[in-house]
Amino acid sequence: MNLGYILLIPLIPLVVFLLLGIFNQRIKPAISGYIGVFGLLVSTILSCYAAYQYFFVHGKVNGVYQTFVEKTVWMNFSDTLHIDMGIFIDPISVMMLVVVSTVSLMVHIYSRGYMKGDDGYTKFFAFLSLFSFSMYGLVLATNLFQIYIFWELVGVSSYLLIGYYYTKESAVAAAKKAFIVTRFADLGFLIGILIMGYYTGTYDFETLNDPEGNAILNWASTSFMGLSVLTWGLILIFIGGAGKSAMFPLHIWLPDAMEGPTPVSALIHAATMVVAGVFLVARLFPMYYFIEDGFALNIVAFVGAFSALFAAIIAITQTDIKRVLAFSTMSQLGYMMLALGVSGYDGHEGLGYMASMFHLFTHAMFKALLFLGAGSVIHAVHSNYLKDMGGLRKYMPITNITFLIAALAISGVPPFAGFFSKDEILVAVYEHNKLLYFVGVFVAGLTAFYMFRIYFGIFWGKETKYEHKPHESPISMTFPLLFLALMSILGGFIPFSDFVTADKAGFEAHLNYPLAAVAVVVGLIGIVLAWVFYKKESDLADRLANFFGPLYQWTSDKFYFDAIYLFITKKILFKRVAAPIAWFDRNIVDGTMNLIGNSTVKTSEKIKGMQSGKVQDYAFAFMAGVVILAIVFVYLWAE
Amino acid sequence: MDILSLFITVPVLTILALVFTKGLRQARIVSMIGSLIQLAMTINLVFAYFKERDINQDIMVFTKDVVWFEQFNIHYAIGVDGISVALLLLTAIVVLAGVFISWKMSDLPKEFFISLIVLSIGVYGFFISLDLFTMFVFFEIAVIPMYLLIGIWGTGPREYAAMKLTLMLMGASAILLVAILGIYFNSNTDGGPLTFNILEIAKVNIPFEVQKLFFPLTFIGFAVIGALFPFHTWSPDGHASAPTAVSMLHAGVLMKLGGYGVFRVAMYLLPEGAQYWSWFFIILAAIGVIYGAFSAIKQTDLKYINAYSSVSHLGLVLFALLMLNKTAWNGAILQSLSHGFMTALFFALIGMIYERTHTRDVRKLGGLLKVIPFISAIYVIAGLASLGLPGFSGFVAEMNIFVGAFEHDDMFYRIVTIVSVSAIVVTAVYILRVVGIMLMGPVKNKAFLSLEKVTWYEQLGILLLLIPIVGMGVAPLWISDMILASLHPFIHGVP
Amino acid sequence: MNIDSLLVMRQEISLLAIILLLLVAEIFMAKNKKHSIVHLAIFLFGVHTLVGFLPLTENSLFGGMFRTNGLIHFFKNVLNIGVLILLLQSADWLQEKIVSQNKGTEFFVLLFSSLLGMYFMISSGDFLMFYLGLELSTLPVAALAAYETANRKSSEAGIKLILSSALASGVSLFGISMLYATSGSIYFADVIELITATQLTSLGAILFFAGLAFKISLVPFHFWTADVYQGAPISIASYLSVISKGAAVFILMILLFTVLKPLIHVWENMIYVVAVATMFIGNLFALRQQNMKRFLAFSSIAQAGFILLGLIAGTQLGMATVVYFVLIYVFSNLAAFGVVQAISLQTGKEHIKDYEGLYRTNPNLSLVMMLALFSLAGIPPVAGFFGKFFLFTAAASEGYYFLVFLAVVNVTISLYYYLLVVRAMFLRKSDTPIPFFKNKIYMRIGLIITVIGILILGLYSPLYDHIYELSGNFNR
Amino acid sequence: MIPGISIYELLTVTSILFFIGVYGFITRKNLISILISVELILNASVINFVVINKYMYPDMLQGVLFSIFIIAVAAAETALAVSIIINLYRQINSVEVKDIETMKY
Repeated sequence: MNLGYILLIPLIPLVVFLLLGIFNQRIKPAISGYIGVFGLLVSTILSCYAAYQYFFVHGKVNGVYQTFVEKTVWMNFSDTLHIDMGIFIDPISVMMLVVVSTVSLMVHIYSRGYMKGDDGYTKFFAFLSLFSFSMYGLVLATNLFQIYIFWELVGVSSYLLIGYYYTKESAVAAAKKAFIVTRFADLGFLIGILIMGYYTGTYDFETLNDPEGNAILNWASTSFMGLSVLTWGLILIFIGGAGKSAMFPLHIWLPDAMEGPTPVSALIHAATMVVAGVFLVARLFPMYYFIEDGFALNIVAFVGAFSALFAAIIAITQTDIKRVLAFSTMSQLGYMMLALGVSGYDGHEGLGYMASMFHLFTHAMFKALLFLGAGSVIHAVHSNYLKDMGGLRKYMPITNITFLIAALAISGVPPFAGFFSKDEILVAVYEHNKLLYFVGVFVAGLTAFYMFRIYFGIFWGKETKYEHKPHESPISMTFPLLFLALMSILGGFIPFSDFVTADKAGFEAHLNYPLAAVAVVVGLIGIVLAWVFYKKESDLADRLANFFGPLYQWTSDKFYFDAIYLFITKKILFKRVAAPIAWFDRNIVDGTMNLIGNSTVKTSEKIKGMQSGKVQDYAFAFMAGVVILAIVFVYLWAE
Repeated sequence: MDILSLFITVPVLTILALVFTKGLRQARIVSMIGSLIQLAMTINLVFAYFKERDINQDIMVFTKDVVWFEQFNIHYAIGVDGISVALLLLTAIVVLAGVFISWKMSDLPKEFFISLIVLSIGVYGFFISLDLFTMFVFFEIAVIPMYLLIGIWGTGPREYAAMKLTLMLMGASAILLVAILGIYFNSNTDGGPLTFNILEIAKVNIPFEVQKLFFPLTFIGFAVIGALFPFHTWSPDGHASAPTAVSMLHAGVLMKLGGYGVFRVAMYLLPEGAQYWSWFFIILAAIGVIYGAFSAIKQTDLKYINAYSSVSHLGLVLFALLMLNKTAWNGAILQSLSHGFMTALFFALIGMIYERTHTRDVRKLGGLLKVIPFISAIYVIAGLASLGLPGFSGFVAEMNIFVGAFEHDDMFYRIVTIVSVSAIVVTAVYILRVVGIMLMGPVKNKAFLSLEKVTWYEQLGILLLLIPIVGMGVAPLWISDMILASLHPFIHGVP
Repeated sequence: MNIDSLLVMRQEISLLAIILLLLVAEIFMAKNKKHSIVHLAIFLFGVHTLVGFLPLTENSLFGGMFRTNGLIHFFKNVLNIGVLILLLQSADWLQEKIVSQNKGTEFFVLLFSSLLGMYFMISSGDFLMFYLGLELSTLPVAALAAYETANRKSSEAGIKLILSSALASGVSLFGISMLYATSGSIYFADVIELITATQLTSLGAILFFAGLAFKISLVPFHFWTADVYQGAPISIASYLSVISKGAAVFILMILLFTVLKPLIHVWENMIYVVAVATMFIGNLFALRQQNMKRFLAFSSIAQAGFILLGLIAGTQLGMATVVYFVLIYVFSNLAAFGVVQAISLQTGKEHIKDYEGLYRTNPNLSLVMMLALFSLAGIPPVAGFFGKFFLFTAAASEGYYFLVFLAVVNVTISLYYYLLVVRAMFLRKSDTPIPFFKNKIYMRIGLIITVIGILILGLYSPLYDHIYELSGNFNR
Repeated sequence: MIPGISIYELLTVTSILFFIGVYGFITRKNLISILISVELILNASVINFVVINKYMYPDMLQGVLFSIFIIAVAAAETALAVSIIINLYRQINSVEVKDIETMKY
């Protein structure tokens, strides 16, 4: 299949970025907005065409989706190791192309309304394009190093976009935090790559993932501290993924990242970048599955499950709607990880894998929708906090409807998209590990609860006094809402199991009615509870909060993780490490050097008495010298 | 006049021309033209080199050998391989940028530019010479002008800084002298004549005992100027006191002499000594990498921050050299180049900021992104480049170093590697700290609101440095292959 | 013994002729024309220097008491050039201070006779000739040191020099007598044959060495140096530090390499110790000097310590490098002293502090000074670097790596104090700098010659090769 | 050639003489007496030469000649020294060695 035009998909945003970046000052905002949108539009069309071509025309050869690779050497390390740049076409990358394109396009359109009148409008679109480019590069990566490169690039564009309001201290801090935390995770990723490269002699996904390949067959050849070195490598790589996907305990940057403009949160911190971690694990899935019988994979599963639960609990108590959404994102990502973690490889075994990808797809749609909805609300009331909202449904109907759809979707209520993907996940987990299954179900309930908590809080509940009447957002913002709402409704009916599976063969997925029923019931319970607590204003919620007391406090303070990290960085690293080192350098190392110099000068000061000016002393020294030399060299040293 | 000797003669002519100039205007024009010619020659050399390579597979090409002191068998022997070509390119660019940056050097301009060019002569000569003696001569020629440059045109405790820098570097070169003599008098173990010629010495195998004795001297002698811990303390003070252009040249080019010398002399002539000692020096280098990064976190003076980051980055160069394999060496050279460009760019920007705000204290600065967007934006880019972001030269170099270092078969080395890799996080911390405090946030000082915009010569200087950084970062293949190809012969001594 | 064999002593004879001529001229010169004696003397000596370059056959006279060969002849030329530069540099001083007191002629007579003494000393073939040359070269200088009769310091310098040198020559005579006792001859040729490494000869050698070490001002025989340099007229100080030191080094080298060769295992260790002591003491004292003359005195002591690195090799290589270094040292030190003299003559200032901001008022003088100091410190590309490097090479060729290491440590120390002067001239700004002044023609020529020497001598390699060949004469 | 007295006694005497001279040089307060001590040192070596010549190498006169020259030179030396001392005396009215320590360190 011809991949030439796929190359254009990442390149167009890059061109747009350079265009807008370099002529930042000279381009009129309106124009730059159009340029950005147009660029993305082209990319989107191409992606969809590529998807059509791949899934329905060329992709499948005797029942198995082929992998198409186009690559060229970018840099040589040694005769064997080298970094390639290229495009890697297989089901998940094509699927990701579609996801990224659609969401990104929607966000572009949305931003034209949301960011209107902001100075740095052009800059904003430049950064968005940069991000889209990096994200495309990431999903199309052909080898570990290429993915790492774009991994870093999405990281930096996220940094730039979070810090977009750079005059706000909090935004700057958040951006810094996001970058450094993910950077720390990437350290693990990098070391993992080094290990892979050293022990397998290649970075290529094709070679690494080949079930008959050397990497997978001889994983046991070298071991370190009881585990195969490759397992260590995979674990380290997963740390990288966990950092990007805000898995516990590297999640702390995600809530703060909400300092960025809302469209950014929708695009980067809900739909696309944060799923990169999931994508990474999926990309290396065969290795995770086969090496050491999926030891690393189990870690993925448990981390995912825990994060899902952890985040869901915190989400209940947050009052900043964007933060609620942030934690919900984290929780859903946990779901995806969990699904991957419990998945098998071939045939129906690979249900979890499929489900995870499916959920990634649907989640992208409805979470983006949620964020954009929240954005339009915030745009209307100029605040992030629930207390400033309420009863908005009559002011902004479209937002209301779309938000409701999204909420239903995420709560897994049929027939919305979330229902199908979540159901698949739960089935997969159920087949693998009952405990995790219950966790999953519980989280599903919590999800429904907190989601409707904010839904009711925003659109129903008592009306707060608005200094100026909120109004529905302009078409440029509502159109994306509607479109995404549509996707959240229809998305579920895509027969994912035919397209995206671990062994690329595809299988017949069918609803597991009892489990589905359970999930739905739990979801509904959550909604009902939320309805009881928050539909009409009542002090039930507060009473409940008081009932839990300290526990509630903990959760609303996110279990003090920020505090812990702050302690480690500020108190330990800065005060206990950096400061002493700086002191040591100035006083000990530099001191020694100065000491050498000063002591020389001092010595010369001390011995000046020798030159006494008395000719007789000179004569004495003269004779003494002679005598000493004589004694030493005539008697002592004479051989 | 062969293509390489021109690299010495053109600057000399420039100096002669400078002697007859009057005032700043003429001086800067003349030196600009001089360094422009030099840059043109370098670019020409790059192409000439590729053409020559196709037909000539010697270790060194464009070689020229003139007997100088017959009794000692001292020759004026010059020649280049891919590595020296790359470093010459670095030098030419940085020098030209330096001239642009010191466009407004009002105090004793003529003398300033003359000393600058003298320094560059030393560097050019060092990179092209194949004879230990001439190499040493050029080394000292490159170092000594620093005293005047810092002492006369510097700021702050300039006399102290200049004296410290000069003495430490000359002390190192003195140690180096002993080592060179030691190598010289053992260069005839296979019965040939004593020689200073590197290529000749490389052919004979110097006895292991001798290598064991002289490798540390050679290594330290060169590594001090490469800011090896704990001999790096001249660099922060020196950089802080030096005028902008000098900091650029010094950090950008002069400190590279260390890595290059270690590679060309210590590693190439004393490979077994290197084997024997690497574990020890690798620890020092690794300490330097981490330690420099951490010290940079606590600094408040921009130049100090940059100086310590240089300690960290150049520690990485020595670290890679000691790993004794091609990939790491390639990384070391690339790191030298990329650090050269980046740190020069940093110092240029710091100079501009200092000129405008009259302070280098980050705590006093803030919100510059709003008032001088161009400079600040470039500063952000430079920062991202130096924390090793893909798409910039730093990433390419560091990846080579880490991959290469990890290729080492000894577990100890790989663990040390992992330790030093963690520096990339610390680097991110101190870079983003500065960016956060200085460029972002609200404008701290009302006076900043009326800062003058960037001027054309400043922009030229910046672009000169930025283009190679991005170029190397986006398309590293040609340069890294050029270096790799030149590394083949050097690997021989290294098991 | 015919007349043309007497021409072996050509240089001595012509110098003697000049001395007599000057005396005669003194008689027939009108009172008001006295100052022209300076021009005359410089002219005559210039001619003498040029004539000196004519080739001279290797030969010996008076049964070997007097001998000459290529190297000796070359070295005499070096001394000539040095003295010529010295005269050029001190011409103005003579005109203003000395001739006015009507003591011009004596100055030249004393100076030239001292030089004559050195000629005899370095081409001496036996201990008697050597002793006579030594004394003849020392005594007039003592007189010259005390030449500014009105100046107390000058007399003090004179008396210190004469007493110390008397002691020194006494000691070395005692040593010579011991050597004579063991060998039974005072002719070098015979001594070489007969001498053996007994305790008596070693003792004699050491005593004898002390006498010469005094003239070279090696530690611990150096104490007179600083005081005498400070007190004596600058031109005399520079004469002591350059010419007489050079001559003494040369003869010491020849005696060690030829006559005392059998005792090598004694004197090489001794020189090792003395060299280390000299370098360290000289440098440590130079660190804290404020008076330029004292400063240069100690720096010259340190330089003497470096010279010993060449001596210790005891080979043709060592000999060549020593001569080469002395040649370069002559130019470098004369340049430094020349600048000091020029400034002192114009303003009477001799402190390093007074030099602050010199570059901004007198750039050329400061540049000359900087070149001279860099040459002394051994910074390429000026000549001093090559001199030092080759000395170290010579020492290393015999395996004295540690000594070389100590030497380079000292090079670094010395760099520090040389840079102190550079700092004063270039870095510092002063409220009361030395005002701009133009030098007279003689001084300018003198300085220019030294500068050319400093710049060329190192880079021009055939010179060294020539010296190396010549020094083969002694190592046949 | 003095009968009954071997070279050793004589050489001992000269050595003693030498060190007396040195001692005098170091301890005397007066420049003139320091000068005298110098003479002692020189004379010690003069006697040395003569004695060695006479006792060990009687067939040649090198030592004796040498001693004559030494005496001559010593005279010149003394003359010069004395003249300088006189000049010094003119300025400071003293020939004490402690008065010539203005230049030190």
